[in-house]
Amino acid sequence: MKTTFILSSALAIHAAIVAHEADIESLDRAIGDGDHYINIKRASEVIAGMYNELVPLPPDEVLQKIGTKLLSSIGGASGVLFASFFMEMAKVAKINGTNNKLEIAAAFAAGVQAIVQRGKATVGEKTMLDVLIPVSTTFTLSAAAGKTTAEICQALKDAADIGLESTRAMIATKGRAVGLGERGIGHLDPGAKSCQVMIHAVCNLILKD
Amino acid sequence: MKTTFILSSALAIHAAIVAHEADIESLDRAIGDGDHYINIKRASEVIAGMYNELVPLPPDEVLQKIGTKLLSSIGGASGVLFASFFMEMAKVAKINGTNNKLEIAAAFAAGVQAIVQRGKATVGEKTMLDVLIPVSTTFTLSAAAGKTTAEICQALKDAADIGLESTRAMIATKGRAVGLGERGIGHLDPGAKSCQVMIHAVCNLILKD
Amino acid sequence: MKKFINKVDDILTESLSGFALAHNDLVSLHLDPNFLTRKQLAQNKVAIISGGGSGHEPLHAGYIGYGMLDAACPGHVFSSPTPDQMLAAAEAVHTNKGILFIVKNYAGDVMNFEMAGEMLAVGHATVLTSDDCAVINSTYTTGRRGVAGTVIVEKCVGSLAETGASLQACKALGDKVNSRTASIGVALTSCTVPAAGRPTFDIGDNELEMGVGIHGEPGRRREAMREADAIVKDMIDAILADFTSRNLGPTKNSEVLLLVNGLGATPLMELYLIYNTAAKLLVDAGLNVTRSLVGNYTTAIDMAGASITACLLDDEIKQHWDSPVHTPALRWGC
Amino acid sequence: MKKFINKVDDILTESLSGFALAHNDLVSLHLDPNFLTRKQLAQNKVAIISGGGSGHEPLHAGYIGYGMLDAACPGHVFSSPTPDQMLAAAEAVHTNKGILFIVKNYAGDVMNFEMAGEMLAVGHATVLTSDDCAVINSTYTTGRRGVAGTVIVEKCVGSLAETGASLQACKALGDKVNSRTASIGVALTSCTVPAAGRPTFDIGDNELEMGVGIHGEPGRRREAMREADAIVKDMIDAILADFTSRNLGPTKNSEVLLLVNGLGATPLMELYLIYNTAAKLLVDAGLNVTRSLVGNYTTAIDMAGASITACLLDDEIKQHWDSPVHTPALRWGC
Ligand SMILES: Nc1ncnc2c1ncn2[C@@H]1O[C@H](COP(=O)(O)OP(=O)(O)O)[C@@H](O)[C@H]1O
Ligand SMILES: Nc1ncnc2c1ncn2[C@@H]1O[C@H](COP(=O)(O)OP(=O)(O)O)[C@@H](O)[C@H]1O
Ligand SMILES: [Mg+2]
Ligand SMILES: [Mg+2]
Ligand SMILES: [Mg+2]
Ligand SMILES: [Mg+2]
Repeated sequence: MKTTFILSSALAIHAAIVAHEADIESLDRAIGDGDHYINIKRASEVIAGMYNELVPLPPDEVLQKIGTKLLSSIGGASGVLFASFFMEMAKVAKINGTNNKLEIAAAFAAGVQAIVQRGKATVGEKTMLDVLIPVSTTFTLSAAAGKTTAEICQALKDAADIGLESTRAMIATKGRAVGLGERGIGHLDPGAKSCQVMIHAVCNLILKD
Repeated sequence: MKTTFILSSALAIHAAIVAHEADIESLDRAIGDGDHYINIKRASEVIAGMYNELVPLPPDEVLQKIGTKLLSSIGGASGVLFASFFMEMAKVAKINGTNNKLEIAAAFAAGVQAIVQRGKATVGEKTMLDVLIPVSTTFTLSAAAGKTTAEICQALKDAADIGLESTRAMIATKGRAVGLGERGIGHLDPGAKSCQVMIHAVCNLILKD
Repeated sequence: MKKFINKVDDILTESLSGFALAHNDLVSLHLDPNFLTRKQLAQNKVAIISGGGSGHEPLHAGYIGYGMLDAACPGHVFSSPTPDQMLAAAEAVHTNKGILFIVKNYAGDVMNFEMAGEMLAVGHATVLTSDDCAVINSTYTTGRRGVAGTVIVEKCVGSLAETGASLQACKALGDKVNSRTASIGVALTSCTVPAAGRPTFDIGDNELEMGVGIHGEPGRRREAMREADAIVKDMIDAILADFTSRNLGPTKNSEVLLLVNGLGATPLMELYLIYNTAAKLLVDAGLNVTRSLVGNYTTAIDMAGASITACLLDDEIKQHWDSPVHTPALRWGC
Repeated sequence: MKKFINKVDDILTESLSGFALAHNDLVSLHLDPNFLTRKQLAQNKVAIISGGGSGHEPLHAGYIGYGMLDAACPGHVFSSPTPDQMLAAAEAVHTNKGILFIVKNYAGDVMNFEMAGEMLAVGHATVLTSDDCAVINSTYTTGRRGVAGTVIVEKCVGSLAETGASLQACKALGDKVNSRTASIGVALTSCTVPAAGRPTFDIGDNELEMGVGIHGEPGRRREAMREADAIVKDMIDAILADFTSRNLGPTKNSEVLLLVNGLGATPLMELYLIYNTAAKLLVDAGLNVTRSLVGNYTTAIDMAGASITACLLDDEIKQHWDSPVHTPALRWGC
């Protein structure tokens, strides 16, 4: 991974989150406590605000700093989970990274694994992992299969969409929506939605290049 | 005064108050604390509920019982003032009253005087007295001048209307509306309004007979 | 109107019963006529009795107990209690030292307490509280309202009475505290009198009522909603101007008690934010904020809004504010 | 949204500053990372630290002081605090006896406290509170929420810690109190997260949300508004069913602490009315209500609504509930 890639992804994510305010916000109001958009926007703003500080740094330090910063400034479930994601990616990322797909896929998988470990959830519990796990698997497999960048990006976006949509029928067994039981059925998970938005944002950025 | 006259007046007043709920209620919400209609309705209900108990009693006892009951069950400014009104009338009313106009006018004047004494207000302070004092004066004068019942009733209704309307331009210097200062200008006084409604109710009752 | 009630007519009795049940170590409830007394009646002291319309909870029944009130008479919502209530309360709690009524200055309350006083055989006096400085023009100040400052008066007088002080001394302290106290309130929403079933006044989403009364009476003016600091500045300015107009100073380093009071529906988070600004403004004005109280102490049913009260302290007032108190709503030192 | 605020981003700091100023005899505020501690740090006792999203005031900072918490970490409104806050608080207050975290059971809070725990050199343990019995189906009870019962846990554990008890003993008591406590809330209106600027959920003029969470999370069901007695009956039934399903009895004459908690915008008059009905229903069920608390103790910002909490007492819990406490929001016995 390269620092420029991380930072331009961060900016693209920030823009996409803001553009999807209405969708994301309404979901956490429906089955959570209404702050997921606020948390996620604050997080992406915080990262955007670190741009100048991060630009000269190698990718592992960038990821580590992002993770630590998120850990100490966002709070909530998503704050600590995304922080864990970045802090774990930092461990795997090479100091002088390339934009090698397998390398990035491995780092992504490590990050997702950190979320699994911290939150003790898995696919099917109506969380962000219902997007992140299938996206990660698709990424690893399609990179290994030597797919083109465009093919991979399209596959990731599709996986994210399907993963997101799968949360609609689920009864939450992790996170704040657990309290709802069956009343949550029919609503998408807010964390899954924001992850889908972020995956799209990064893939679209790559596709545009 | 006769017991039957007092009691049929009370019932007529009760009906008239309820019929004017909207007018009376909105006035105390505008320049008071919003409860004048509730107080006055509760008072007229309480009296209506005493009907069977009062029917066999002489007029002075009826007035005394009404006053005492109002004193202990209504509260607020209007409760104690109307209680004073009835308790004072009771002192003046004859045990075996007639429907003599001068006698009734004198009792009414005594009642109004009790309100003046209890509340230390006079004409021009934006209170019920802006209706009651001119009505009382008109009553005494027109009864002394030998006017017919119909003439007196009409004169009393006119005096009540004029008195009520006069409160519109006033700045309150007694009662809860004092706090408003000039903001009260343009609003009628709720106590003046309910008194005007009661005067009309009793006069109309007499005119119908 | 959405409230936790059964029948509108039963609210008061049911709520008072719950209050008496929850605090059955401290208070006794008597119904018809309604009044509450301390569980353990005090001996050989001036009996302090307050009362007023309901809807201002915890005022007054919440202040019954050691170091504060001996009895309270709750009226209907926003309607003063009636003389028979005061007479029954007086009968229940008076000792040989006389009775002090603490009455908020509203025509209805004043007249009903006056009437009770006239019927009362026992020696008595009355402290009228009139701390609300919302009304500017002094010609109208006969009608100056008693609001949250009443809590300070009740606390201090209650403390003094506990020492066995005379009726005259208790009244003098009450009058002094009142004369050194100024309050002003602001409403963001109207209250709803349950029996009326709808808000007392209409107020726009971008409006506030400056100088509102604790019964939802209109105040100084209706104005555009602004940021908290600007609102609080106007309130503190009004209080300071009131002190000045009453020749109370404030002189440099005067000590002050600052009470930020919620009107019913405003959360503590906002009350503390108001306190933060108010305290700083008082300090900027050269005052020394040495006593504080923040919370819902004199409410207007379910109104969103707050009032600010400042009381200029002296050694006597400080001593009686600090002394132990043990009531359902105010407790310290024991 | 009409609130007493300046900039939405400054609410927390300004409110905390006001809180620290108003209670500068009791607490010290540290900013960035945000935490509050007792003014006089305690010696030689287990340090009790709690924390959680803001918006539940007086929880948790209002419970800092003798006999209760040593420190509290406030997060953003409805967002758990972050590990650096807990670490800084731990650093400030720990003695040689270890640290007990009291954490309401929400994914965000649990994970952030866990992370802090992993980074912490000092010995520590955690009590997770999970008193909310709104969710019926036991398959979901991993997510059972911590609500107003947390106050009882903090009070009792705080009392035990004051005696010099071990970390293990404090944790055991906290777990025990939690295991004997059940709560359920009901909302009449939504709360409004200031940064969101609009109500979290829509609710009709004739609806209530039964089993609502203290963050406005949906509850058991949306239902038609009814009279208070009927609402309270459903709540007490839910609590009793929860006790039964946890094999806690209730047996005849079990003593119970009844807490009727306002969610922010519901006046005391209604809370006492609820208390009245709730207490009677518990007595009807053969229980003995011997301890009470009524007021705003664990709020949901500005929500109109209330929760009922019952804690099955034993001698140990009673002793620690009754012992002296001196905090901004809870004070007795000293
Ligand atoms: N244990 C968990 N594992 C993975 N994701 C989780 C877990 N708990 C919560 N989440 C995710 O976090 C999202 C909520 O985030 P957010 O609203 O920011 O935090 P909070 O729930 O603390 O208010 C949920 O929609 C869900 O996707
Ligand atoms: N001192 C007074 N003298 C005469 N009438 C008064 C006085 N004070 C108040 N009133 C009358 O009482 C009316 C208000 O009555 P009400 O709303 O029932 O009582 P409250 O003001 O206690 O809520 C006013 O509109 C006014 O007419
Ligand atoms: Mg959330
Ligand atoms: Mg009125
Ligand atoms: Mg009234
Ligand atoms: Mg949250």
